[in-house]
Amino acid sequence: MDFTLSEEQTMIAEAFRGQLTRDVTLDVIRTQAALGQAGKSPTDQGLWQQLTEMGLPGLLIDDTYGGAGLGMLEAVVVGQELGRAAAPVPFAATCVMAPLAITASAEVEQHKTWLTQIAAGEMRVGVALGADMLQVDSGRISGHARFVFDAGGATHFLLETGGVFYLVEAHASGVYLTLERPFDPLQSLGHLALDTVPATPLSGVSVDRVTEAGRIALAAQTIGACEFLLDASVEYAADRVQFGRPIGSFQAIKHMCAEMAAQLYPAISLVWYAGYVFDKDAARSPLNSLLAKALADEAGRFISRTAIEVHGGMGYTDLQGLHYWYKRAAFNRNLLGNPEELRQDIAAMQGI
Amino acid sequence: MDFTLSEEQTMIAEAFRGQLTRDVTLDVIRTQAALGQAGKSPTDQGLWQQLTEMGLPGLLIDDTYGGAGLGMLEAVVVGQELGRAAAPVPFAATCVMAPLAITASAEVEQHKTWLTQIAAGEMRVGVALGADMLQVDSGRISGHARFVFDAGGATHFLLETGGVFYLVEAHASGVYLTLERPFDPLQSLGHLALDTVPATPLSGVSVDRVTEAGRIALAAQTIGACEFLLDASVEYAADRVQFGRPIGSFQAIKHMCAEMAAQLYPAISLVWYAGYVFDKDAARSPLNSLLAKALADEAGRFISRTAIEVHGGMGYTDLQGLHYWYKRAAFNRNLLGNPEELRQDIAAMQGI
Amino acid sequence: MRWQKLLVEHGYACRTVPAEYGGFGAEEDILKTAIISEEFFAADLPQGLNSQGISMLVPTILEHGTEAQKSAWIEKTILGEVFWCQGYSEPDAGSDLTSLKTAAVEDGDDFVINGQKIWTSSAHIAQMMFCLVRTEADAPRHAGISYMIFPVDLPGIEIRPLQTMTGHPSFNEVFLTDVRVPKTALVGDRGQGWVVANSTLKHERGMLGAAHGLAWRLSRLRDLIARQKAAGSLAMPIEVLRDRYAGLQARVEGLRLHEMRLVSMAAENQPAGTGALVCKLLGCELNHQLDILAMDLRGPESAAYNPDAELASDEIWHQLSMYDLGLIIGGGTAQIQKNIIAKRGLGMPREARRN
Amino acid sequence: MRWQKLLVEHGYACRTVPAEYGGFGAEEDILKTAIISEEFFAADLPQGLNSQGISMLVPTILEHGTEAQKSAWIEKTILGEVFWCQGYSEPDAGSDLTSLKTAAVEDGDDFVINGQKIWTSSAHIAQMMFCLVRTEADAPRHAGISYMIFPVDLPGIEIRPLQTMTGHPSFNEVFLTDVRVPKTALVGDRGQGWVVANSTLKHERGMLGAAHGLAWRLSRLRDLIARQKAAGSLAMPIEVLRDRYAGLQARVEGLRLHEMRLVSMAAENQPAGTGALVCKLLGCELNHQLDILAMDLRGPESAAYNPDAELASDEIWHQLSMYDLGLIIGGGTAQIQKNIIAKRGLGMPREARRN
Repeated sequence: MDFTLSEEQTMIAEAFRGQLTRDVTLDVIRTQAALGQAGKSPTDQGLWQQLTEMGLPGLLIDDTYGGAGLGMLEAVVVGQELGRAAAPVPFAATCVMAPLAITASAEVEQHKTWLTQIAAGEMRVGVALGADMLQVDSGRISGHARFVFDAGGATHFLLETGGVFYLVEAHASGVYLTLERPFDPLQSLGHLALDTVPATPLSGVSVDRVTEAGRIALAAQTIGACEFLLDASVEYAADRVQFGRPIGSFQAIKHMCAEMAAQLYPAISLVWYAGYVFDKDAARSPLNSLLAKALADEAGRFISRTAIEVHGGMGYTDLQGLHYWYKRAAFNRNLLGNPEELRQDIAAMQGI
Repeated sequence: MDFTLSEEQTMIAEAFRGQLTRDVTLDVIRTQAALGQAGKSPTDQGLWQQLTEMGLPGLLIDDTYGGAGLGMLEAVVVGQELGRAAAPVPFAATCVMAPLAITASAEVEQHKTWLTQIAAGEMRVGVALGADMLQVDSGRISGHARFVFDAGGATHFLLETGGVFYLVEAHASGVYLTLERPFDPLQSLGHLALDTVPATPLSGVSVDRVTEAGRIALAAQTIGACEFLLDASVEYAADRVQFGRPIGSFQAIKHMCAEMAAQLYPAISLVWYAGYVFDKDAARSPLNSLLAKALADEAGRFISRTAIEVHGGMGYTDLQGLHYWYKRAAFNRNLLGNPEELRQDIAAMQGI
Repeated sequence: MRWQKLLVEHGYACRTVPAEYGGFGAEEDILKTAIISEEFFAADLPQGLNSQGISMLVPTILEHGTEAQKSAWIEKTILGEVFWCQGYSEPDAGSDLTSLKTAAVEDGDDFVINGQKIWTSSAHIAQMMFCLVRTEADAPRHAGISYMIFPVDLPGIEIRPLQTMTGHPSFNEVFLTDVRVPKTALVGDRGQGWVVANSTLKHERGMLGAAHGLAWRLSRLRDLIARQKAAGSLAMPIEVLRDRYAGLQARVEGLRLHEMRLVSMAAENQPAGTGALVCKLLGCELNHQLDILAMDLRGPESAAYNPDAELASDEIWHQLSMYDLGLIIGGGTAQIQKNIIAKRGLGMPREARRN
Repeated sequence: MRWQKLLVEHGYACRTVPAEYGGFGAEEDILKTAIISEEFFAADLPQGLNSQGISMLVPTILEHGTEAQKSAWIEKTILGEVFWCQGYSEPDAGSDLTSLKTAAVEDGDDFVINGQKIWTSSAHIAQMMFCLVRTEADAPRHAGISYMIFPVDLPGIEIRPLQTMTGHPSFNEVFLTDVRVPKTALVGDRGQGWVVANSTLKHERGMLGAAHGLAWRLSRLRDLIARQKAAGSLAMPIEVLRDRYAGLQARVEGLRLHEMRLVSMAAENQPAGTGALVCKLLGCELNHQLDILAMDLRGPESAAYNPDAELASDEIWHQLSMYDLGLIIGGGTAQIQKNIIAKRGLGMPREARRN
């Protein structure tokens, strides 16, 4: 691996950044967050349409099915931009975990239909892993699943129980979805109740691989949010005047920003590398994805808190909207294992 | 409890501080440290004599036997002064643990002889707890004991094995003492090999109580060392000029000192309280002594490192001698349980 | 209200307010105050109102107010019949109050006030405001600031809730446009507002504030752990959790005893020195750390958020964590606190000033 | 020495030094340098000398030296036949080198030097010194500083070992009394010493330095844990240990990959920006944290100290922890590093200067 981004990867990042900077204003964020807070889907449909045209949901899907056929590192780079923008669109489940799971399944007919629909932005998939309150009987699934990612506006749900993935249609009878009020009001989290709903099993899909991919996708968004928070802090500190000079001229504020930078850079490199390794060196991917999410989560906690502190009272209000990025980092931390859990796995994996 | 020191306690502290300020110069420290580093006893005999006259070894010994008959809080206050001075004299074992153990033993004749000798500064006792490589047979003890505190210059050793304390004479035949090179070269730590040495058992002494007392005594020295390190840092920062002004005028240095103060004050209060509770509320003492040592150890690590940083390169050399206090805090941290072990006990004790 | 009246009558609240103004008239005795506070906490009894009016306005009026001001406001305030809000901070004067701009211009027997205040908590439920305004436009920094009290329903006063990260508008912006107040609104002399406002600080009970909230959080946390252990749903490894819990407990216990020591010192008229200055910094940080431990414990449950959660619910921790982060910033950020500890407490040299 | 000669001949060390001065004469290729470094590390082969002479003096002479200086010193230095020590810091010029006082006064064809240097590592084994002195007494700050090279056995030079907290005199004080050096000792122009010294910095390999030491510590630590687990003598609870180990491993791995990214960026001539500035801060801190974890693991064993411990021994951690604390301070304290990150990297406004 060349340890920095290729020209193509940089172009992808810049294209998404340009689009997101134009479209995801603080007004858009507030409007969609109000929906999310009310337990509705926070996805901005117009934005989703735009990003679909840029290839967002098809990033990891083979070009035979209308996707871009790119790799996890490209998905990381895009996820980072989504995090930087606090974009109100689904990502980890719909654009990463579901396409990978379906691609990995043995039934090629499934590939064709579903992947084509996902790449076209028409099929949106909420995903739940380790849903152990589900039972499957003669092709029908019943029970409960909590913490279903990207559940708002989903047309399908991909549910893993007992090591097997099942796809169900969101509009089938017997599907009851309640959206939680998520801590990040721009992402969505659902609670599903299922009553003998027809379910299509996917065979041969590795739960571990899908989990790794999900962790990397969450970490990518978190480091993107951190980049924004650092930039915003440096900028605010240059503008805000107290005691007759910009607060950024005070050593305390300077050092807070320096520490944010020091935590951010290694986390970015590690998350990129986890994306690279996921495709290129599957044997090292389990460890690397754990390390990457654990580090990104901790950087996220430190940087988001410190950014609020640099902004003082203004960071605590909604006036600058900083808390949306704070909440993205905190939300991601709690899903697919918090750092305390991940670190135990890291150590155990190495026989410690 | 009045949560601050009584007039008498303040007077004791001031008396010891005065004496130690006069006698424990950096030259004295260097001379004694050279002995300690060479694996010899670092005790300054003249100082020990002086402090004995002020009542140091008899602090906790009943006045019937020539002691001062004071309590653990007074011992804490004195230990704090010894730590503040980095004094090259034994404390935790000889002045706290041994007198308490002997006082608690059922045989009054032992009290009389030994306590009188300890109070007179003539009997110095190295102590080892949990020495599980010892066997006792027909009144004679054999085997090994590591980490014997205050072993240098000891006339006797008090060894606990299997819940029972035994006193042996240092000069008895079959006693082989090797002094370690201790990290704090002003304290001493020994390794004992014993070959059928006559041993007097002490009956009815609680190992837990002696352990609690030892922890409190170590914590007292640590907070004293921290007080010194903070004072020295503030003073150095006022004197040292770089970039045309005293480094103490830089916010970074200011905030480092402020954080030291913020960690120091609660640790002092908690250690004082542990001393008070040890005598006045034995049921709460196990928890309080754990909390006090855990907090003092962490304050010690943070404050000693930060003090070295404030002093820059000068802190790293022997020119200011700051490292003697750094080493006292680090040495104490490792004995009678480091904070990681203590915190597990704290939680377990409360059913967590 | 009745409870408050009972408390005041028996000297359990506002005990040092003179009887002529509706108080108990006791001598200042910080030790007794602390004991009462501990006992009420231990018995789980509400300790009566602790509004900004009682903690800040009443002592200020007692020290600097006119007889008319004392008679008019003290009794009503301590009985909870009148609520006050504070108008100190402005958008450009947060940590640095000396740069406040809200101006009061003399006009006959009145002042006419124009400007904007921010972080005005409880302005929406208050009847009265105590406020710092600039009466001498040209005076530098501290000079030229005056302390005034007036009703918040005067013409020209607009109160707008300020949305915060918790989802609750716990603060307000207050816009003042040609607000006319009589000169009798001044507390203390004109231009002495800085001195008047700062004199309140020594009455602040903040010193004793931290320990109860921390103890409450610790006990909630212990309860949460027990329930999660029982349900097998701990989201972090047990020893790591033990380690963090016990480490925080030691720090909380240290702070609690340190505060008790400060009370003892005050009771003996010993100067508190640096020790008194570290409490806010530590208390706020520890609250936040305890909140965060609870969130980590709850794992994926913490991905959901209920802004209307009850205080007794497990869903409250997120909100507390943000509220406590706000307190780390509010009333002097942690950085300002450290400056104060270093300068006032440790006597370290002042920073270079602007050229 | 022979190993070093072999390495240099095959271009595994000092590869960019021109062949005429005894080097391999390769183009600068930071990627190849990094690969060689990684391979040597993986194969556990010594990577040849990495003295201050090779890393700092040689590139400086190559850029600013006279032909005579190049011929005289470069080959001898890279082959390890001549060792150098650095004379930059002084007792009153630590973080702030512009305030250095050691003066070189012109006297015929010579300069006569008087002053004191400190933190001069390996002065006791060096034959030569590169040094910053003030040649223009009245010039302010940077101006008037010159860069000179001279033997350390000249009359008037006294080297005194400086005792440190580790118990090892790894640094020296160098006293210069009427030391006479010829004008040919100047490297670059008189008064340009600041520029000459700073130009070395861009050649510094520090960028790649951290990862190897960190990886070595991690692997030592893993080995220590395994042995302690086997012996049942872990001095801290296993999950707490796991948590700290894994957290540090993630940070080390992040820094390693970040450094590789910087190498890639340099290879593509991309500016490194802020990213390059965080390495020293992180590397030093992580080393210290790993040392401390090992000490905590050893529990009561860490109460003993052997200042003469072998690097391969478990007794080494104490010494490393102190040495690494020294590195946190040395070559710009962590505070200075943060200033640099904020100012040069993030472009934050400069501090208020003294009145």
